[in-house]
Formats: sequence, structure tokens, C-alpha cells
Amino acid sequence: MRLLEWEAKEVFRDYGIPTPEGRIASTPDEAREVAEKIAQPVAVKAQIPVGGRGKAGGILFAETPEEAEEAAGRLLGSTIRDVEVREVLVEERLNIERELYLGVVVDRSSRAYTALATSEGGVEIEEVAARTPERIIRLTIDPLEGLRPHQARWMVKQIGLEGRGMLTAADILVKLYRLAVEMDAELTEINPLAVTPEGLMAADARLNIDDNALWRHRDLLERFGESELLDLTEREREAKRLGLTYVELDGDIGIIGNGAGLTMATLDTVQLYGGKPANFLDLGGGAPAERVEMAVSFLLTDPRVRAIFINILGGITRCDEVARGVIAAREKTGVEKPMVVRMIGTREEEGRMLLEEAGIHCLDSMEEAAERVVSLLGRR
Amino acid sequence: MRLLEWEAKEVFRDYGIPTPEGRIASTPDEAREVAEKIAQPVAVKAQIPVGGRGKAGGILFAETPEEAEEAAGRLLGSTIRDVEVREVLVEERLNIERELYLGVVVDRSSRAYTALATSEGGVEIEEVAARTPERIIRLTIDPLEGLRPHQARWMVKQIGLEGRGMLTAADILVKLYRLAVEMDAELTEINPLAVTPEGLMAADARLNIDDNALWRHRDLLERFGESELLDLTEREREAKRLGLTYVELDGDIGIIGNGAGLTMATLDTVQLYGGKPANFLDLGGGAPAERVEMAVSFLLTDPRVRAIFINILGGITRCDEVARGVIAAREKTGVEKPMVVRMIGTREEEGRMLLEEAGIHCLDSMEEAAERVVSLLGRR
Amino acid sequence: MNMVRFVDAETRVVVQGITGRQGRFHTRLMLEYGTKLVAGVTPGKGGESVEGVPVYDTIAEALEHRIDASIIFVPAPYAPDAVYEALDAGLDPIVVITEGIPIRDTMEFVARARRSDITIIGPNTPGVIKVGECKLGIMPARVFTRGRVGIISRSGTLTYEIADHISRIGLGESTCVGLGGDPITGLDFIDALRWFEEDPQTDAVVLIGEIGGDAEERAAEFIAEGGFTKPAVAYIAGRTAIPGKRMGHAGAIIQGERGTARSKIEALESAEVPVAEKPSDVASLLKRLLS
Amino acid sequence: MNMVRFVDAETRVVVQGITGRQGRFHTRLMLEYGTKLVAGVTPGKGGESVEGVPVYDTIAEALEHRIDASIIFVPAPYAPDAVYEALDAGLDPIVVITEGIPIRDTMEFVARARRSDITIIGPNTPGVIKVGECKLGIMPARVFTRGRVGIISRSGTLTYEIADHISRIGLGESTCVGLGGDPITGLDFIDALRWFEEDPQTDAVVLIGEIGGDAEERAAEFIAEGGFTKPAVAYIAGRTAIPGKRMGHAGAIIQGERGTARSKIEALESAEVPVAEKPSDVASLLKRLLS
Repeated sequence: MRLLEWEAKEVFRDYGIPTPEGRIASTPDEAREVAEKIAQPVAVKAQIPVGGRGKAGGILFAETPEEAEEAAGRLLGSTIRDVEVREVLVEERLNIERELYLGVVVDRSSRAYTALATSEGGVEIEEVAARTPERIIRLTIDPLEGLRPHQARWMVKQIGLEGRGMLTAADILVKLYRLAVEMDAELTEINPLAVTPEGLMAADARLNIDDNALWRHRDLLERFGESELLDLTEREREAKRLGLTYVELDGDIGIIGNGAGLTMATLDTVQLYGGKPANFLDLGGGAPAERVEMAVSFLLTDPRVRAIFINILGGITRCDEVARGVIAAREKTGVEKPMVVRMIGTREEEGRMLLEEAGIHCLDSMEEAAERVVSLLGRR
Repeated sequence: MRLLEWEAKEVFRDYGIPTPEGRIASTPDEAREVAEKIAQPVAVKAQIPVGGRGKAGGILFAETPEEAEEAAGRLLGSTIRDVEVREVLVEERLNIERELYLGVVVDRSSRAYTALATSEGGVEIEEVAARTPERIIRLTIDPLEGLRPHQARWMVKQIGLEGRGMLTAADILVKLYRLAVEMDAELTEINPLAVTPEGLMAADARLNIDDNALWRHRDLLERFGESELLDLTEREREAKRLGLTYVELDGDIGIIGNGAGLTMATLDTVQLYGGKPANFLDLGGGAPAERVEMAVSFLLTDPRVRAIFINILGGITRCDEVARGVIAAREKTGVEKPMVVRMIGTREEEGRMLLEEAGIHCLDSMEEAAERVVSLLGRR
Repeated sequence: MNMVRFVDAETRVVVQGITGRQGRFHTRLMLEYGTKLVAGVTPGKGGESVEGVPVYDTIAEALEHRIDASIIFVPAPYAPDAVYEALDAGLDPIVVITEGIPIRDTMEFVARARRSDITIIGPNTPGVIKVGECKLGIMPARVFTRGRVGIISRSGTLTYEIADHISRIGLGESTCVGLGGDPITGLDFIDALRWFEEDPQTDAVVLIGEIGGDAEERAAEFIAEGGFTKPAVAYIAGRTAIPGKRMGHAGAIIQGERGTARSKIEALESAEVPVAEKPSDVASLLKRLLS
Repeated sequence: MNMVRFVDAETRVVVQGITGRQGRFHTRLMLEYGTKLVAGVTPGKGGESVEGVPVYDTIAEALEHRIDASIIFVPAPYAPDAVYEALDAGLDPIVVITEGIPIRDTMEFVARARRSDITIIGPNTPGVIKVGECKLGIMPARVFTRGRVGIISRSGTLTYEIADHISRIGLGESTCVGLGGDPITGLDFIDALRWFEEDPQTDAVVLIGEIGGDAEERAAEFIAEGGFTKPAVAYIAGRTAIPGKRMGHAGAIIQGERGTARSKIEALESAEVPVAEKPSDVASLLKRLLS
């Protein structure tokens, strides 16, 4: 779950990380009111869950409440990086002297959180890593020990902080780590951490939460809802509501597989034979007929999809259940589209028989099936 | 800081440990109201910070709100184990089938929390340890690992719980450990943990908090104040207000020392020579004249104290400061009592000179001084 | 450096979470395969039995049997505690089938396991199989035939797909291990390669990778540096994936340069590991290498 | 079993919390004694100097000097982090002068130190002194003269009292260590006895105990079982104490049978360790034993 900037900043505040004064607004009117309360120049920031917002014109500055109203009017309803802006964050404009970066991210290779700090704040950390990797200070945090304040001090000292600033930045980094652990963050960043005449301030905030841990953070879901849906397509949102593991692609061959690896391999193979997949749809393990039906119907009713390729390797998943689901989907939607099914494993015989009766031929090999589905479309 | 039963139970509730329905009352009227709300037979329990309350008549049972009012009337204002009862806890009377015990205590020798469980609940754990030590299941908890649920299950299984009961009791024990860590408990006990037809219930609750950690628990002090003062004597309460480390004893020789060990040794030596110490009073390290004056005045104005023995080994503590404090106390209180001062170490010469001028003789040896103070009183 | 332990005909196993639907089902299949399941554990269900396997409340009690290893089917919120119970009993390896465990929990128990030098396979893994001797997992038995090819994989059904091909062309498998589909797992390719390097029953290894992370790139470097010297073939899923979109599970997402299929394929090829274009090509590449 | 490390003329020391009132004061006194204080640390005060000792923000930076050991004067809320900083730098021993550290914090850093086999002296200790070579603590130097008696104590001023007597009758001390007055400390009597048993410069040992806990009883058992074979004399403070009342610090409270002065004295006497009635008797008992 990716939180929006204002949501992440609320969590930051819970942990005592300094953030600029500000509030969310969903109309120009509200934006003006917030600016009036702040009573100094403000920034009006589009709340969208994608990076590079500043460069794309998603941040405007305003000297007066009226200017803030106008800026909000320009942003709200506009589309930035393919995402519609529904809310803006209006907050005090900071007097930024320097931009630093602090982050805590899950690092796969060390199997641990890694704390990151650099004096090159304000740009994406990947960019810094590509351009000046030596400017990034990294520390792998032992999951059984945690991040000690003294380690945090040593890190921020190395990005050029001294005295009070060093102590405050170290304190912020320790809090950021505690937040990461307690909130099950996959990634949390303060970028930039602004050096201002008044001290350090989290000018922007990023917080992605491990979806597998959301059951520990129901309060968060209640507070913020599902703002990450913002950058999904219509059909992806619909799939999420249905509980399907679905990603939209731009081709015309609908793909269903069981298991993420197998489904990806299916996409890759179709592409290898010159086809263009319309989606990724993973049934997961042991899908019953109802789930298969839902998945197949979902693709049958997608006008972009011109043919469907179902690739099942039956283990926990039973081929007869798959067959029943496929047949039911065709019947209930009443939509006929060319369909290629490759299905082997548990209850293969029963499944094949059911499909053959319904006039759907089954293949043994996924390569053969991929070739077939591509040629079906080619022949039209 | 020792919490009262009702206070400890509030903390238990914060951690999801099941406790009986009930509320505190400080008048018989309030007790009746609580009983009316509970609307079933209740227990009325004196809230005093000492053990053995049940045997001493501190727990009464009532069938009706009127009986509860009467019971509260009998308990409130009475004295149980030398402590005045100011509040009673009125709570639903439990239908107890068996009494178990769960506890988490700081164990000095293993330098860790130890979890304790026994099927012999309802009596003090020390008694069980003396009578049937084999009935106590102990587990030293690695401070770096914590108490794992599976360990808790294994412990409560060994005190005879099975199935649901085992799972619930293990869950309670894990919560009790988490409470101990997060609340800096020196000791926390559920005794008895009542087995009732409705499930497990903390029928009594004990929670002593490490005084050195109270700065982490300001909220607790605000919620509960200093109920532990209840079992202090008048003068001990006064000393606590003054910030003196003072314990009242029943003799007539006032004792002041610096350092707990040296002060205890001073008491012991006085007693060895046949004297009876009136108190323990430790100045701590590096006491300035003002603090010494406060301590000496405190003893001078205690009518039980017939002579004073001051024993100082100057390290961080300066003898001249001590001398100044002693002289000021005599002057300001205007009280004259026989005084023996033994004082060596930092600024010894200056200190001695000051005292000699004020007519107080200084000795070198604490044994000699102890003998002197005892004989002073004997000679009267 | 940690020592990796897998399984064989002698491995005696406890099934944690044996009374759940999945636990029961796979207990039967593992017993049918010949795996020595000597005990099961489900807190609160001690005294029952599943497919003739006695169930205990705790591992402490189950240890009246000699037990070497554990397989865990416990739901995600309770799975970490089950892992600690197995770790505290010194069981090795511990196969964590459970899907959906929070990353933070996995980081912690994996760190604990590494400190105790115990092998964790998974989480979110199909498990490990020594073909013909011991199946400690949920993989369908019929795709495997005994042979001399080892498989290391981040993916479940794709492994079965490829194993099936290898079996059909008559090569067969020695030991196959699923690393697990989560971002953090107990083992990575390098850990497993070290084990296969020493395994006298393995002549060649198949690496089945996918987008996300840089485990394949690191494995390629390890092979290039001479850490693994037997013939190896690879397949990487996710050439068509879009950066930033999760393909099905938390592991399969491209974040940064090194996570792409291209990066992995190039790394492997420069370590002289041929990378199959299609799953079925793995078997033919192997055949060529081994003949 | 952990190895105990104390100090000598070669020990090079960092003072953590050097810029505080107590840190400054004792830095001067330790320097006067000849202790090799090579660096100080106070976060945020890097670049200053105290009594000629350079101050750094972190130990990482202070390590441009060779440093063996640390002494900590940091206030209680920050002291645990200072301990971890010293532990992470591998400093040994670490003397924690700070009073008032919460027990839970002490349990944690002591467990960490034991895992890393590093000696923690304290907290709430006067420190350790090797007489004539190195004073790593706050004890008044003048009560000690070089000799062959070791002292292990739970109490500060009482130690000086007894050391003063031992010095006056011409015996003198080798190494004296304050275990600390808190309920949980890095070392107990047994740890220190093991060290003194091996110390060629110590002929006899004084144990200064007090009410609370059962460290003295356990020490007596250790001696009775032959774990310590040199002559030993003890003093126990708190015969007049009342059960349940704290005598001045968290350690000195009687809870349960084994915490009383009587229990400790009986245990020591049955281990054939004479227990002095008065502090001054310790020296005379020693003299008798050593002649």
C-alpha cells in the first residue's frame, strides 16, 4: 500500500518527525482556507502516488490565499503522469537552504532493512545511485538489533551534519526506522529532508506498506482508505474489487495462468511467438470453478481481448474445476472468443473431457498453445 | 512504584488481559452505585499496597447493592496491616473453579525477566516456593529474544491446562510479559488467575514499576498519582516530599551516612554496640551544604531522635559542605541534640575546623564514633 | 558462511499446522511419497491424529520422537511463532510453506535462523524434494523422476513445468528446492548453489528466476567467480513485465535496473550460463550440455 | 562462561559523556592518577577538548586513537546507547558509572555484552582500579595503596572505608572492582572471583556485600565448591534492615529468604569465609589469614 504524501506525513507526525504545517484540500475553496490559516506563502502539491511530480508541474507556489485557491483550481481535476489529481496538500512554503535525503528500505540481498542517507536530496535516490553512488551512506540494520542512535549519528555525520543538526537528523533517522518496523514499511523516505533556518523538516514523505502486513494496520486503512488505487486503470480497479491478481497490458491476447512464475512465462512465450498479451492474470493455487469463472468472464467482457489463452499446471489446482469455470463463464457471459486451453496435472482427464464436450480443445504443451493462440489471431 | 490492584487492573485491560467488571469507590454510596451497575453479587476489596489482604479481612462479599454499601462502610477508614483503607474496588464476584498463578519478575541471578506459572494460585508465590517448589514452572526469558508464544504454551501446559484454556492462558502470559517490558515492571503477577465457567480471569493484579524508569511513564503517574505512599509513615512521606532517601526505624539514634552500603554499615555498627537506630538516611554522592542541612534538620525535629550520628566518607562528597550543613541546621532549627560526627576524606581539614569552632568534635573511626554515640545516650 | 541442509530418505519430520485443510491434505501426499512424517503439531489439538500421524500441542512434547526437520502450514499471523518453535528445538531444515507472512517477520526469523546456522526454506515456497526419497513440500510428485539434475527456483508451477520436461527427456532430477516467492527468503541462489556444488548426486543445475531483486545477478557473479563449477542452465520469467507493477506476488516487481529480466539474462549469459527462451528449451539445453 | 577483563597500566580509555560536570571532574582525577585517557566522546561536541583530551562526536571517529576500554558518565536516558556504541566498537571493559538506568535497559545491554563476551562493570558502580596503574572510576585515590588484596564490592563508600583500613594496616590492594548497586549488573561476585583466582598479583580477596538478591549466597556456594581457593574475607551490610524497605538504592531491599544479611552471612561462613562484624574487622581478619 502506497500512502500519499499527506498520509505519510500524518504517520510521520505520529512518530515525532518534523513536518511543515499544512492540510489536505479537495476544492479550491478549502485550499484558500488552509492557506489563510497558515498565513504565509504556501506550496500547493498534487496528491498522486507517482514520482517526478514536481517536474511534471504538480507543485505550485502561492504568496496569498487567493493565489493558493487559483493554484488548487489548476491542479484539481487535472491529470499528471496519467493520474487524476483529486486532492492537494496546502502547506507552508519552506525556506530551504539544503536538501538532504534519509530513507529506510527493505534490502533483499542483505535480508534486512537498510538505512540510506545522502547529502544529495531532492532527486530520486536511484538517480543519485547512478550518478554519484559514493555520496550515498548505507547501513544494513541487523533485524535483531535495530538501528542504534549512535549508528544514526555516524551516518548523518558522514553526509555533512554537525552539532545540533547532527543530533536532530540522527533522531529523525532513528524515528524513521522505528516507523518502518512498526508500520511494516517496504520503503519509507524523507526526500528532501529540508535544512531551513528553523531546523530540519520533512519536506516530502514517502511510505509504502507491505500489503501482507495490512492486517496489523487496520487503523491505517480506516484513516486513509485505498488511495493507491489512484494510479490503477479502470479494469485494474475492478479486478482488485473482485480479488483478482491482474495487471493490464496493451495487447489483445488475454492470459490466465496459475502461479506468478508460470503466468509470466506464459506472457513471455506468447510474445516470443509474436503475440501481444492483453494482461497478466494469476489464479493462484487451488482455484475453485467459481474463481476460474470470474477470471474468464473478466477477460471475455474486456473488449480489448480478442482471444484467450489459459495455461494451467494442475497441482493443488484441479483441472476439472478449471474446465467447469471456463464453461460457466462462456455460458453466463454469452460471449464467444477464440480460446486455447493448455492444462495438465491433477484431474487432467476429467477436465479435458468436460472441455472437449463444450467444444474446446486442450493442448499438452504451453509452447504449442502459445503458437496456436497467436496464429488464431493472425489468421483472422 | 507499586500500583494498587485497581490501578494494575486498568493497565492489564490496556493489554487485553481479561479482568472482572468493576470500579473503584471511595464512599459507601459510590460502592452501592457500582454494585447496582454490575447487577450481580460483588466482592468489595480494600485497596492497600500490602500483601495478605484477604486473610486480614480486607475482602468482603455482598449479594446486593445494599450489602456492598455496608461492606464498603466497614472497610473504608479502617486500618488493615497498618495501612488506612481509603478506597475499595467493587467488582463482580467470580465463580472460581480453580486458582492458578502467572507472573513475570526481574531475576537478579539470571539478569533477566523470569516467567513463573503454577497451578497453586491464590497464595503468595513465596509460600508455594517454600512448600511445593516442584509445582512452579520457571522460564528465564532472554532479554534479546523475548517470550515466544510457543514457550508460553509449553509453560501453561505444564500447569495442567489443555485445549482452549491452554491457548488463552498462553496468550495472557505473553501479554503479561509484553506489559512487563513496556511498563518497566520489576514484578507483575496475576494471582489468582481464576478458572471460571466463562473462561480465565485475572482475579487479582500486581504491578510494581521500576522507579528508575518512571520518566518513561509520566502518563501512569498522572493517571494514578502516588498511591504507594499509602504504606509509608508520616515522616517517610515527608522525607519523600523533601527528596530524602529515608527509612524509619524504631530506635532513638538518628543516622546519616553517604552511600547506601556505608549507611547500612553504620546502622549495623551502632546496633552492634547496643544502640538502636531511629532511621536510615543516605545523603547520596556529592551532597551540598543545603542538602545536608535539610537532612540534619529533619532528624533534629524528630522527637524520637535523642542523638545523631553523622558518618561521612568524603569522595565526591566534600567534608566542608557537610560541616556547613550541620552547623546551619543547628542554628536554624534552634534544636540542640548530642551529635557525633565522623568525617574523613575530601576537604577533611576545613570541615573539621568548622565543626570544632561550632563546638562539635570530629572522630576518625566509625566504630569509635558508634561507640561514643551509644554511650552518650547510655550516660543520660 | 551458513551451512545449508536439505533432506533425504532418513529425514524425520514434524508437520506444524497439521490439522488445517492444507496441512492434512499434504500430510497425506507426503506420506504417500514416503516422507517420514513422525509427528504433527497444532496448539490446542494435542492428542488427535492426522493420517495416522500423532498430533501434539507443542514441539517440546513431539520430541518424544526423534525429529530432524519441520514443514510449516500455519497461517501467516502465527507462522513466525511456529518458526521460532522449530528453531528453538534445533530442527533443520525448516520449510515454510505459508504465504503472506509480513516481510518484517521474515527478516527477523531468517536472521535468527542464520545466527543459529539453521536452514530456512521459504517462506511462500513449494518446499524441497529429494526425488524418490523425501518430499518436504507441496509439489506434485508425478513431474519428478530420479536423475542427476538439481533445480533451484523462485517459482512454483513454473518449476513443475520445467521439471516435467526434464523428466520427459529422460534426464530426471536429484534435489529440487523452491527458494520461495517473497522478497525475503531464507535461502538465495548462491546458498543453494554451494550445496549443489558439493552434492555428489547432482551433475548439473537449473536456475529458475524471475523479475525483482538481484538474486539472479548475484548468482551469476558467484558462478563467474568460480563458486559453482558444474554445468548450469537458467530460465527467467517476466520479460514482458512492466516496471513498478507487481506480477502476482511481492517478489515479482521491477524496482531499479538490476531487477529486469534483461539484466538477469545478461548477467547469466556473461557467466556462461545459457538462458532458455522458453521453459521447454531448458531440457534441451541441459541435454546438450551433459552429452 | 564469559571471560572477565579488568584494567592495567596499558589500558587506553575513551570517556563517554566527557563534557558533563561529572565527566569533566573525573577525567581530571583519572588523568592525575595516570590513567591513559586518550579520547572523549559527547555527541554534538566533537572538536572540543577536556583537560587536554580531544572530544569526538562518535567513537567511530575517536578510533583514530587506539582505544581498549570505555568509562561512561552519560545520563541515564542516553546511557544505554552509549553502552551499545562501546560494544559495537568492541571496547572491553566498559565501566558504566551512570546511576538510575532502568532495569530493563540494563538487562538488554548486559545480555548483548555477554553475547559478545565483553565485560560490563556497573551500572551504578564506582568503577575498577588497579592500584598504582589505572583508575577507571570515581573512587578517591588516596584510600588505596599498592598491595596484594583484591576487593569485590556492591557498595561505593563502604568500599573506601574498608580499603582505607586495609591500606592503613600495611596490606594494600591489587585490584578493586565495584559491581554496582543496581539489581542487575554486568558482573557478579562469581565472575570477579574467577578473575581474582587467576590474578598472580592477588593473594586474598574481600567480598563486600549487602542485603538484596542472592549474589553473596551464590558466591559462597561457588567458593564452597572449590571455584575460588585463595583466602577470602567478607563483610555484609544491612543486618538491621527491614524486609520490603529499600535501603537507599534499588539493590538494597530484602525480598524473600535469601536476601537477608543472616542468610548471606551463614552461607559465607559455611563456605569457611570469615565474615567481619564491623568494617574495621575486615583488615584484621585478613591480617590473621595472611600471616
